[in-house]
Amino acid sequence: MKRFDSTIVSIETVAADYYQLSFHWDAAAGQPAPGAFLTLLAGSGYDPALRRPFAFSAYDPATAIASIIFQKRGRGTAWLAERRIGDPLDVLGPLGSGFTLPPAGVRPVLIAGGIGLGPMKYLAETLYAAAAAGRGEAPLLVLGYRTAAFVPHCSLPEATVICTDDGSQGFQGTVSAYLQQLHDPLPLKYYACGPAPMMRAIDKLAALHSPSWEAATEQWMACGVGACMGCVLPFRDGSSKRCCADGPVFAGQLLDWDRI
Amino acid sequence: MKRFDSTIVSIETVAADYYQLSFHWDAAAGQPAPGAFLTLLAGSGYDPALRRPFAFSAYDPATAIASIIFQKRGRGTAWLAERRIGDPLDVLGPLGSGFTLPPAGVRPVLIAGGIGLGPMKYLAETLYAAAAAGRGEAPLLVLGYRTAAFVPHCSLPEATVICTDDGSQGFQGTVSAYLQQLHDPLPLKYYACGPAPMMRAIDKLAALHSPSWEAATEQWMACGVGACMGCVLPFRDGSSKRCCADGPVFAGQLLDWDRI
Amino acid sequence: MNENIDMTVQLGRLTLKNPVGVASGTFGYGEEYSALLDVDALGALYTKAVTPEVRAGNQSPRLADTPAGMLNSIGLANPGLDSFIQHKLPLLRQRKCAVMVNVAGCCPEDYIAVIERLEQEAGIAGYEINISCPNVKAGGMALGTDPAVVERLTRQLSDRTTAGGRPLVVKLSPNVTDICAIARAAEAGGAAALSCINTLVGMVIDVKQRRPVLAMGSGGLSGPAIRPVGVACVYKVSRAVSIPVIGLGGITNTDDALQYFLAGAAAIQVGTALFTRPETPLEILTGLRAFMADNAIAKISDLPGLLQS
Amino acid sequence: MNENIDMTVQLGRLTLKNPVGVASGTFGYGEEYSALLDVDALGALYTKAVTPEVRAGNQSPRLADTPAGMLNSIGLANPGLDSFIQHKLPLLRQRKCAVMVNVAGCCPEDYIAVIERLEQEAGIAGYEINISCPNVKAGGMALGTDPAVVERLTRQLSDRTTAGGRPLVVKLSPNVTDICAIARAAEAGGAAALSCINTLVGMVIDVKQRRPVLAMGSGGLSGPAIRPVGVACVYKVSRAVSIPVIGLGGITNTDDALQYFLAGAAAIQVGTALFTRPETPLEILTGLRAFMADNAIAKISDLPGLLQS
Ligand SMILES: Cc1cc2nc3c(=O)[nH]c(=O)nc-3n(C[C@H](O)[C@H](O)[C@H](O)COP(=O)(O)OP(=O)(O)OC[C@H]3O[C@@H](n4cnc5c(N)ncnc54)[C@H](O)[C@@H]3O)c2cc1C
Ligand SMILES: Cc1cc2nc3c(=O)[nH]c(=O)nc-3n(C[C@H](O)[C@H](O)[C@H](O)COP(=O)(O)OP(=O)(O)OC[C@H]3O[C@@H](n4cnc5c(N)ncnc54)[C@H](O)[C@@H]3O)c2cc1C
Ligand SMILES: Cc1cc2nc3c(=O)[nH]c(=O)nc-3n(C[C@H](O)[C@H](O)[C@H](O)COP(=O)(O)O)c2cc1C
Ligand SMILES: Cc1cc2nc3c(=O)[nH]c(=O)nc-3n(C[C@H](O)[C@H](O)[C@H](O)COP(=O)(O)O)c2cc1C
Ligand code: FES
Ligand code: FES
Repeated sequence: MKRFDSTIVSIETVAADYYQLSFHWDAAAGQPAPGAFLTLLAGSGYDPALRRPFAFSAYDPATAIASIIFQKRGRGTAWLAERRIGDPLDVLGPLGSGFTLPPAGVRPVLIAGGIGLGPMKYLAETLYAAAAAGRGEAPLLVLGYRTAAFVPHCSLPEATVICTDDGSQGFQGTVSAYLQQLHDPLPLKYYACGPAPMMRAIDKLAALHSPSWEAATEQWMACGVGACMGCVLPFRDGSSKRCCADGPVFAGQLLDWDRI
Repeated sequence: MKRFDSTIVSIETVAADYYQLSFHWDAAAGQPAPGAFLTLLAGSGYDPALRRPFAFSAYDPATAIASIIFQKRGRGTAWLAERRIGDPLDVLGPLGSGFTLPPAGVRPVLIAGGIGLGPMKYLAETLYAAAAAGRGEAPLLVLGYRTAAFVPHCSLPEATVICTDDGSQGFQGTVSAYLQQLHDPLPLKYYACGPAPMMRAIDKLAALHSPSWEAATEQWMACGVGACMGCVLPFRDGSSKRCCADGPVFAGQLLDWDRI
Repeated sequence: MNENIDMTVQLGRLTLKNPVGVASGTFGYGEEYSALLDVDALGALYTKAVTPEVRAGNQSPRLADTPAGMLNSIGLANPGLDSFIQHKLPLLRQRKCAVMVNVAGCCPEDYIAVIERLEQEAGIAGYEINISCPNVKAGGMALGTDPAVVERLTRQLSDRTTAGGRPLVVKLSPNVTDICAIARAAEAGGAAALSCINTLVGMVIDVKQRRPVLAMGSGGLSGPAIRPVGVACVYKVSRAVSIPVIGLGGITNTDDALQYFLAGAAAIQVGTALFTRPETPLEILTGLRAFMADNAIAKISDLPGLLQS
Repeated sequence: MNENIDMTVQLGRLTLKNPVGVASGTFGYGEEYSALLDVDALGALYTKAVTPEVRAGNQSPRLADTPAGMLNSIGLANPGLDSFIQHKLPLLRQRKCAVMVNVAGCCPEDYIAVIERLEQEAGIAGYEINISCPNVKAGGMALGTDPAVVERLTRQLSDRTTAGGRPLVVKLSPNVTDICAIARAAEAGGAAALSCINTLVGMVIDVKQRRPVLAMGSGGLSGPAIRPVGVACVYKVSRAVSIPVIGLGGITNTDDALQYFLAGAAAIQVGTALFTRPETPLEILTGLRAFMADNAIAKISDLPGLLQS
């Protein structure tokens, strides 16, 4: 974990209002795992004062280049979207715990909606590489969009299933609808990241198909390192945990999705 | 007077921490006179919230390109210094009253220190053009700097006198020292813009050599149009006037320089 | 634009044609900005303070830049009551927007003098009583912080304005322990509406020169920086009283204005944002209409009811 | 770096090795940030609040972004006194900076319980009494706004700490009409120092969702936006009392810190700026030393005297 001044290597649009941003990583900060995140200063002064958190969408140890995929939503991401190659970038990370890999013989099913794409893409690529090296099963990546126009045109693993609500590309229907009809000889383990309604639906399906699953969560953050207690999420047992330091990846079945 | 979205045509360093910035002028705003100013948004959001005032250093009616010369001092001018050709610029102007031209047979002596260069350069070029057209006398432009390294390398009228404290370029001494030994067959009229200590010195000299003179003044501004009463300057008769709307050019002998 | 949208706001017996006003002290007496925006399109114009006597205001510098905001220590610089009537009112009378005269002073007699005299003049829609100016030691601050004093002053003034039908708007300061107590006191004294908030007390020190940037030392903090404070005050005050609350403090765009309406405001004012972008009030007016059309909201007065809790 | 510069600060009988601390609630109990800055180099570490019982704090969302600042409604989320002593204090004891425990509660008994118990534990340099937390209805706000209550509480606590020699620092809220009255009350009650300021009350409304961003509705405003308010408070308070004042609110760099020292502060704390740039406190420490060396200032305690007026 380190705060450092980086430089932008590339920035490109991958779908309407979605950007892929790559920048130099400081090896002294440690290697980011799939599911971990970083925070960026999203302005040139102290407005905004709060850093913005993003999940890693890729990390290449050979070149020490890290990437995120982000959506333009408010003033911070609007500022980021205007950056150009060579611009400075104030980076803090890696932060948070990553995903745990599934036991042998279990099929990892990676489910992403919206800005959930980044962490799932990184996890998928990591699992593919592991499977290719004989460690674990190849993952299945399931992505949900409203319509074909929103499907990002960045490199995706071959076995990716695209679901569109209107059927304009891939499977017609939601990711849940796809998962409901999915048949796999192997037991499944869900990994999911996406908007709250999707996560609630996944939680219901997981009870049937993947009793233990992993959710990459989001919560407004200030420190990002566990100090401010700002980012807690509610759990079914009534407790709460910090998204940044205790997560952002949690056992999905433990979270109280009705209160998120 | 108009607020409009402009585009930067050029931006270049003219001395250590001094920049010359040119941008498209909206003709519907009206033509800026020497001594008038404009305000710029010096950030991308509302931090800073206050626009920054700058005097025109040039205006070319043929191309409708306006220029300023500014010094990097704080956060607003630091932001401006990072702009590039083609970047947008939020402009409001022209504001304030300009200089009045001297009567025939009177030599205009234009004195500038530091950021006073911009308005004096514009006035000098206007007076040269007028003199060339047979209206009025050619001006004498006197610029003061600590040392040669600070002398701006932008185009300057031929008859410009550079004074340096250390004598590394031109006349050795302050502008006041130069003015004290200046001999001209014509009666003089001073026009001055610069830091307060210089203006106080000019005021003393003017009492001897230019009983009526014109000062381009500065004061922190909020509205720039006369509405907020924020920018008043003290006068010898005990009254006060708004720098932005009643000035920024005032009869120098009326201002209370000891309280500025 | 949907013509069926009702943008009118009721302040006592006064109807404002729309809820967007410009804040006292940031718009002079309406002359200076007329080249930059259509003053007649505003719902209301709140003038710079008027006091019985001419006032030069404080020493310069009177302005300082702060993070996402500014400080001012103008003081109550104004030409005085007579000159206001002679030189400013004639032009103001021709405006098609409601002219709300901001009234200030050092003691209750000052306020009474201004109001009694202005009650005889045509072309004024109402009064905004500045009991909260943090800049004049003898006046504003002391008057605006004690509920009993506020109630008495408001009653003295409302006794003199009720017959004429011009609403008395009392402008509240956030620099108090319990703004709701002051709000209730003003309501009890007969205020037709409240405006909320005036500036916060602040100071900036010039580290190089080793002295406060403002000649006065401290001044009033305004602009986006204080918007969360203003929204919180409007939320509390609008629940503490049953008269309309006019929200202001750091409004720069339609979303900011909507925050105030959802918090409970009946109308809003734009101050510091005029300095950044003079066209802001009219952009907000357009934005509010568009928001209401898109969300099928018929009346601006429906907005406060839409807040979920 | 000039080794003759005296950076020490005296708070009652406690000497801080330098004037730069980290603010309560922004630095946890000193563990989380240790990878990002050298905690031992700080002058003081003010812990997150400690209450007698464990507290979960408020519902999420507890944070909101504001212009040049932020809102928080963490509440007094903390593991409680026993767990603090068992799990947090052992690590804190090993720190080479002064550990100031921030104490909070709902009633005087809560504060007394925490202090009496902690007086028996080694490794604590002093206490910061949070009478000003605007988030817990029953506690902070009510206690910190009445001078008589503040004086009584401070006396009850100072009676229990004076023998041990640990200074009692009372932390003031800016959400009051007269902060100097509260400051004088704390001084009269035996406070060794004051810290100034806690957050301002603020609210942000999510216009799309039509509800406050914070689950609690309102929260505490901090960051650069409030710096002018903090500087003004320190200026006033340091002139109203003769005990040291610790300044905080929106400090992001050496110049901001110098504003507070020139305003009258004996020491400072960095809060929200840690979130933006974690290394801020140590950069300020280096910057202060450089400023003092450049200006031939021998003691940090000389700074307040340098303000021109
Ligand atoms: C651990 C973590 C990982 C994330 N990974 C990604 C990612 O890979 N790609 C991506 O595009 N986004 C990601 N986000 C969300 C991203 O941080 C926000 O979209 C961003 O901060 C918005 O900033 P803004 O200034 O543009 O928007 P603002 O103007 O601040 O807000 C715009 C909208 O975004 C929401 N928002 C802002 N910050 C957060 C937040 N921290 N968590 C949830 N909602 C927020 C607000 O509620 C608001 O509706 C992640 C968030 C977290 C906590
Ligand atoms: C009518 C007028 C014409 C001007 N013309 C020019 C010009 O042609 N070229 C140029 O470089 N500058 C000019 N200035 C000054 C210029 O406006 C300031 O340097 C600029 O606003 C500083 O902004 P900043 O954010 O960089 O500095 P800040 O961080 O805001 O301040 C840095 C320093 O600049 C001083 N300063 C800031 N604003 C003003 C101001 N309005 N008046 C006086 N001092 C100020 C502050 O006291 C401070 O010491 C003019 C000012 C006025 C009022
Ligand atoms: C330069 C300036 C002058 C002001 N003068 C007055 C005044 O005379 N009377 C008054 O009631 N409020 C005055 N105010 C306060 C504003 O009307 C308003 O309450 C405050 O600035 C908050 O709104 P804003 O953030 O939109 O500016 C003044 C504010 C500024 C910035
Ligand atoms: C997330 C957060 C939590 C806080 N928790 C506490 C607390 O527990 N006790 C306390 O006295 N102050 C608390 N504060 C207030 C800060 O200590 C400080 O007074 C305030 O934030 C102003 O300083 P700043 O602008 O540098 O952050 C908290 C502030 C923040 C931002
Ligand atoms: S963001 Fe501070 S604890 Fe998670
Ligand atoms: S800047 Fe507002 S009156 Fe001059």
